[in-house]
Amino acid sequence: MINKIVQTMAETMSGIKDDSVVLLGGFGAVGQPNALIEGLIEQGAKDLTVAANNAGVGHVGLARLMELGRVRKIICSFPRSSDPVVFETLYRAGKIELEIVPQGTLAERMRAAGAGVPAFFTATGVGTKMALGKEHRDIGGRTYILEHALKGDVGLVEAWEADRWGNLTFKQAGRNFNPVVAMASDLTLVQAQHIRALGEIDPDHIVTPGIFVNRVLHVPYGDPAGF
Amino acid sequence: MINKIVQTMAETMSGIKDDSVVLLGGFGAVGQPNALIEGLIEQGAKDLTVAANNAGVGHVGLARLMELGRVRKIICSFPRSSDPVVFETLYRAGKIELEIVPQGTLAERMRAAGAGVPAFFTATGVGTKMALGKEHRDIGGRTYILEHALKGDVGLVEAWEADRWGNLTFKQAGRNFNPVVAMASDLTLVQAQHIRALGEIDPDHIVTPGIFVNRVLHVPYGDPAGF
Amino acid sequence: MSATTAAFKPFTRQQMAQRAAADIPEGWYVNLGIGIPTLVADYVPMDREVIFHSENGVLGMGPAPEKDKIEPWLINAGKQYVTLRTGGSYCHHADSFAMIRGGHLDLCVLGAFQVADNGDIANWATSDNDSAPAVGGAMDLATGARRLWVLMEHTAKDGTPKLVTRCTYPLTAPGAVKRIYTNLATIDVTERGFVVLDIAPGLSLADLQARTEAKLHLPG
Amino acid sequence: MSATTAAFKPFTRQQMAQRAAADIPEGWYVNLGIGIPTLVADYVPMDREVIFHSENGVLGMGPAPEKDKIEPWLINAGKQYVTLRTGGSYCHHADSFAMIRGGHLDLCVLGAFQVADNGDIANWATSDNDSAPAVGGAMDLATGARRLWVLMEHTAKDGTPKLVTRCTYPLTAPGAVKRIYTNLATIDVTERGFVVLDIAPGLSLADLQARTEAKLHLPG
Repeated sequence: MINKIVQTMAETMSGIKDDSVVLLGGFGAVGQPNALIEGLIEQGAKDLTVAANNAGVGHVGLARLMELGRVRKIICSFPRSSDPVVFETLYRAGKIELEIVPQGTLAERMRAAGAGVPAFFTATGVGTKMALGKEHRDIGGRTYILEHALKGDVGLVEAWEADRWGNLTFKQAGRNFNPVVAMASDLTLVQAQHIRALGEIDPDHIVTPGIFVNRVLHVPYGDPAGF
Repeated sequence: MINKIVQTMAETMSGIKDDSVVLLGGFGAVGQPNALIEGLIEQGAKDLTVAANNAGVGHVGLARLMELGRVRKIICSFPRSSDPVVFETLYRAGKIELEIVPQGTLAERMRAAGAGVPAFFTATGVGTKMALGKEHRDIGGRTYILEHALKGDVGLVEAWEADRWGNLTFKQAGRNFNPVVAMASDLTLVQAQHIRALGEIDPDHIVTPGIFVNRVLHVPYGDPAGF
Repeated sequence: MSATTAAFKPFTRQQMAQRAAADIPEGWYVNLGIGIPTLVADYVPMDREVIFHSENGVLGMGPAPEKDKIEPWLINAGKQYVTLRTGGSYCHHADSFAMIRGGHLDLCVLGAFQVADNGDIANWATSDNDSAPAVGGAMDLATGARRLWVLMEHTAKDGTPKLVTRCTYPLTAPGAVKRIYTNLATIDVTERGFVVLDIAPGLSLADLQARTEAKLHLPG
Repeated sequence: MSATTAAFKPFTRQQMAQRAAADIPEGWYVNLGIGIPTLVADYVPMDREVIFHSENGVLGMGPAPEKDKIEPWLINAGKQYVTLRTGGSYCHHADSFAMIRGGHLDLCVLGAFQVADNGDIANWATSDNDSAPAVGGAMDLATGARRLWVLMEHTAKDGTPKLVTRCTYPLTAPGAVKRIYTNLATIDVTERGFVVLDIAPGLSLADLQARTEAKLHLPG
């Protein structure tokens, strides 16, 4: 019997190596896999490259991971937040590398990794400093730049429902980056608010099928709070 | 009040021009927009380029459109069928152009058109005659070829449910090419089995949002039959 | 500035938003950027159906909820609580940006630091040495939407013109802006450059030009 | 052929399918090509959960329905009626092929016209002048799945070897095949070339070699 549901955080996090590329779901506090990020802090992997929309708030979660010196590079679209002190301190001190990526390019690069597309052309960023050093090409009378897939060694995902095959649903705007992180990552780890019996989620309503999921941990934390 | 639901086939088909690229949803008989294809036959546009998974069966639908000499070119993955006589006769007589595309490349080219990606690299077809004349590139130690977006001037889609904003759901394997055809086409026309009141479809369960849909015609034809 | 400007009455932010809202027809799919552009939604009456999109996978966004009706899982790209209109839907980030980048939005309204009379927009970083530049979805929106309108103050706080001949701040997108709503005027960006559609009451064209780096034209 | 071959008993299609099915562990995501490969599913017991994928957006495909329980909207890529297992799901074509092309399938099993000992497979057209070649999803599957196995007759009907040193038919994918199940043997495709894992009862290696164009090796 396939059972992707694991019982402990240690089991969820097992096998994450130093130097991994870690993709994070979530947008603001909504759909953010906070428990898994705490688990990663506990687990100990270092020299990580972390891709997420933001670069952490306050001194918890991703900010804490950075503060502990475990993140070598951040790939994100928006490093500002209500309290970006950890990131900004490290960045000004030259202790963390930053790759700024337009939000849509970030999402599309992850989706590309999941779909077997190693590189694609896009108009976003043409004529701006995002295009510096990138291949340009005119196609059908418009100029585009080439962007590359962003594959995760590990993906951390927050879901609303999950079953033992790893099928997932998301709640409202909690969907955001989570499905693309799941498909882009070699090892996709999920924290789910609700565990459902197999078949309980309607086959037409499954958003991320289990083929993109490796392990599921039940984390019924309730509602997101604070950004 | 937005109302994408139209009452007649003539209204649904209005404005389709000669020389259009027409994308068809459907796989086999399932999810195939048969009524709209009949409507297109009636409407009269010619010199069409039609992209679909197959190239027609018997003497109805797409096969009939070809038989009437209205299709200049077929873009498909699988021109064979249980009764491909029309296509094969035209093809052998040199009266129709054929572009064979691997099925996944066909779907991805449509999705790319919908997502603003004019071209992308893929491994599918490398080392085969599909790669002839195409740009090759080594990325991360593997060889890929460049494929281009396939945009529709018109997309014909079959849906299970639709509302007046054009939000759609699909039934089981009836989903297939329909959502990518919808997003890839400038003018997306939908035949829907069921018209729902706005809000009746759960916002988490809408598969194709109305932003990808222009007109909806109520065609409650029942179950697909015959391939 | 000349004495004639003493009596003029700049448009308020609400008036700017109202002015832009009046130009949005029913049925358009619209993304409103963070900040002043968000106000535009307040001036589109609910019975004129305009479908608002938010980058984080919300299509058909409605107004802010009453305090006791907040849905903690329903935020917009500015991370404010919002509502979903009847007919709205959710999608993931790649699908949401496919709507933007695939040219499916009729309109995007953004704030800006500078707009040049060739349509260039700079709205994400004020210098090339910004300590941690944050672009978010601005480049995708500016490049991908069918039309880009800008809602901003006509000049910076120190009086420096924001409507320029060439952006000095890092670009968000070249040649993208179609129309600008400021506290002093509404201006189209055309082949000829900036064309003034209307001016704040009491302000002369000469006075508007004095606050604008690039040449202003009249319609026709 | 030599006299020693008179007594041998080729594997039936069912035995070939059974042999392949025995090699599929629980938890694998598997796409079975049209034709003989489809039979493989019949020999995976329901309590060994293997998740079958069909190109047309069906994940978790179950066996053919009883006649009176056909779901007219539920077909596989071969356009046969199928069922959906508990836990299965539907998706659209681009998502379905993302599973294939993104390397998410553990295994694909295809039929073939020819397989070369470098792993090349030809299974979609028998000549470069095929009147209307039909590739379907074969190239995506052969290229995208983590492993490609082939299930086919060992020789063509006229006795021509199908396990060759170089495919003469148009390729589906280069260097893709990892294992071949034929009516005469099971063969791995390795760095050394073809390695024979087992042979049909009564058939000698020499006789198998006589029916195979490329050199056969023994394991180790």
